[in-house]
Amino acid sequence: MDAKAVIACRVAQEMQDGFVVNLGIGTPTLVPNYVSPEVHVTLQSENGFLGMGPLNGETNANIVNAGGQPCGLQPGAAIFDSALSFALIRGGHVDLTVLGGLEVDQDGNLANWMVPGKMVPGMGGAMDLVTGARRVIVAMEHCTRNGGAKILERCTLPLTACHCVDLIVTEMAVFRRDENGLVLEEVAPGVTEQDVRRCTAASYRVAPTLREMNLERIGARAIL
Amino acid sequence: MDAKAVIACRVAQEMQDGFVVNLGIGTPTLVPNYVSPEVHVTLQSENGFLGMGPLNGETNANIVNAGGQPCGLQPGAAIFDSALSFALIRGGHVDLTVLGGLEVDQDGNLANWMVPGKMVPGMGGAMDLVTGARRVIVAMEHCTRNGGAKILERCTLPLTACHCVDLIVTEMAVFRRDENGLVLEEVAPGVTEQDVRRCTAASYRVAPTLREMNLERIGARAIL
Amino acid sequence: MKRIGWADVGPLFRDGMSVMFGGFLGTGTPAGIVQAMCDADLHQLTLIGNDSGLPVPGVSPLIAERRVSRLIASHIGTNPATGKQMMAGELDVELSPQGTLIERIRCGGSGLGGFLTPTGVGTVVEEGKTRMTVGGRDYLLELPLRADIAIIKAKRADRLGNLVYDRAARNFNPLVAMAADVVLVEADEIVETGEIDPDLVMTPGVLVDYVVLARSN
Amino acid sequence: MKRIGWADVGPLFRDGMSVMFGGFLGTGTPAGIVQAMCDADLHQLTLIGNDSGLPVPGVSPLIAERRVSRLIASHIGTNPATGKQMMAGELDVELSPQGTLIERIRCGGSGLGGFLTPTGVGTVVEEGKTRMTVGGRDYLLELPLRADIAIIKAKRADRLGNLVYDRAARNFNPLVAMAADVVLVEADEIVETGEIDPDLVMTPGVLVDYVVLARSN
Repeated sequence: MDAKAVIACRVAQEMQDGFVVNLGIGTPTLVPNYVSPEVHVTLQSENGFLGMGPLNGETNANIVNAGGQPCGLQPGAAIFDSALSFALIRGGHVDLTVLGGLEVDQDGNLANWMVPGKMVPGMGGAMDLVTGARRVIVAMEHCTRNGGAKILERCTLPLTACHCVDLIVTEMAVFRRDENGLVLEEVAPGVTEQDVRRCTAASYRVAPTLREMNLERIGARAIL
Repeated sequence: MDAKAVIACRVAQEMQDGFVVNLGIGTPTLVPNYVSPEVHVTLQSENGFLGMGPLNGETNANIVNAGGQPCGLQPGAAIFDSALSFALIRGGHVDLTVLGGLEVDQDGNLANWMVPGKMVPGMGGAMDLVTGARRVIVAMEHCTRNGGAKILERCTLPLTACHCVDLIVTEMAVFRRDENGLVLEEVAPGVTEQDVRRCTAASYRVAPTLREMNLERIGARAIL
Repeated sequence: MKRIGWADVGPLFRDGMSVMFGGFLGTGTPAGIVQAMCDADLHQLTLIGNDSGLPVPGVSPLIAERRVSRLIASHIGTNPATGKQMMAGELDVELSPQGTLIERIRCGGSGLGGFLTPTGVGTVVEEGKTRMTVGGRDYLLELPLRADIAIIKAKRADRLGNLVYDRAARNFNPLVAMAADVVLVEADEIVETGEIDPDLVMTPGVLVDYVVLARSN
Repeated sequence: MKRIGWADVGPLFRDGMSVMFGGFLGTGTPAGIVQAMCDADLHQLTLIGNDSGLPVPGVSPLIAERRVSRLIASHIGTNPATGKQMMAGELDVELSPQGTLIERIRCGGSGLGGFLTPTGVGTVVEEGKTRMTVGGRDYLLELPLRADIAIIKAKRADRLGNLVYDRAARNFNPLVAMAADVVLVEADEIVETGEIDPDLVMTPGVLVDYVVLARSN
């Protein structure tokens, strides 16, 4: 089972009808593929519009997403300048943002924008998004390529923001953060609580209602 | 000779081609009548547009000046919200503002928005205008109705802003303010330096080039 | 966005609410909503907006009927009833310079904690505020404003709530639309989604909760 | 506004100038002006804008030709040359969160002395900045940005310099147009005064000093 698909499929279940959502580049952009057709969300693109949609027909050089890639506009889209775009983001007018992560720690701190000496791309809009959006989901693979933990007691990389993460979705597990720290709420099919423990370097509680992730829509999508 | 006409006619000579100008209510609104036809200024209205013009033809309930009165739009006018309007004003994008005054003092302080216990209309946009416009002209009658001085050593009424006035134009005189204080530069036809001295309670210097106000265009207008 | 009828407007309000309104001397203020608020017999309202109305009525009916206990505005001079109630101690008025007021509203809607403005330095506006020197110039720290509900006048709304304003009736409206928990719009026209070009939307529909069609329609 | 030809563009610039540009990953950046700047053999420029270009070139030719000694941006990851020059100590890069960067530019154009944002609190962005607590929440005081010249890409300009932008090419352009001493616009089309409805003007012409017609026209 493709890790990215599992993550996107599970994140899609967090979408609620009417939500304004900003999706970071990478895995988060796969999320719309798995959203139930009854749930209508409006996608915000931080380069300046609401109502981002898939490319439909010809590309327009001036209709690009925040990764600079051609995209489409939904009927009823609205375009604006960057100051208004970030006024919307910081002002709590975005219900949910989904971003990738390099590290998340048990206090909900997130590091996802630089690796000193190696990768300094800049934070772009990430710091504003995780600070301003009403809800922040980190969607990332559970471990590094070398098998190291990314969910830590304390982030080692420069932070994107403090205490900002509400939900962590990986291909192994779902952690919710409450005022006391992280709570393991779901494990992927075939993954045990012990598997998660082995791959996670943070303290966390296990929810009494611990359950298996619902990945039905992965199948639904495979059929399409 | 009508005091308001003298003031407006003299202020009109301060307009330069290409200037963006905001005119306060009252006497300042008469200024455009006296501006030379070779000098094109763009009038800003702080309720949200550039390119204010005289009423031409029918009134539109949504095209009103900052006094709430119907006005017109020049070709090439631009309309915007109040945040941009005051960004323009505070940001130095307005070359000149002309406002009335209750008191001006020798340090260039202006009081023109309230008389405690009597008149508390609110400052509206006046404080922003005199703080942000590149040049501030106070256009007012030289004395109060009771003959009291309005150009003072120190303002007694609550201030609109400190050190903001660049030029004072009355029906008797023109004072320029430099870093050392007020300088009497012009007197109206038939007014002597002594007349001005008697009606002015501020210290000021007399310019070695003291001259008579040029009011030719009052005549020109009378002919029209 | 939910399209509602006039009967649904009054119940959106409660006594003691803070209400932010668009409009400049009444132009751009939603007259039908103001009337519905009067009809709903509301009391102890806080109003936040540029002025208290007139020559176009604006919010002046709410002042006249003494529904307002607190007003934050830049100008009250065109509506003598406001000054009279203020002098009599019946109405608490906070005056804010117009540029500062609209920027405080923008701040409240933009997730900012305040801003530094040179306007008001050395005047009574400075009282109770922090003065800061940055780059050799003095500024006042002004704080954000938000409200429980915003009332907006638009020329046109689509079914998603995207708004277009007409001429100088725009003024405070687009900013007020960002700074309240609930946003209620009176529109002269409601069109199908897609009829407003995305480049020409002045307030994105995601900011709008309710739209009511203006009565003259 | 003065309409100029391409030969007049280069002479508007000088070595060491600060140049603010519109555009997001190159979309909305005036490519012709960037080319004219390369041709003018300028050096030691400071660039201020969202990013250093690519996939659309944007300002990347200026980086590639090493005309830039300082860059203030939110993102440089799409243009590897920027990181390489930065690591080699040839290019000084100040990274600012995107929302903070655009607000600093707005501040610079609006006569404000700074603003309080929650973005960056507790991160390296906080270094050297004042942290303030307002209403129980922590904020950073961020300061205004201005430049000697702004370069803008517009879809349409009229003869007074009123501008309209196309789709997502708007981005930083309207803000950059307010925050520089000289504003230079590359427009795809120049129309007669009055052909742009006043309600649809996105940047008022009084902000614009020079307009040059884009070469593809």
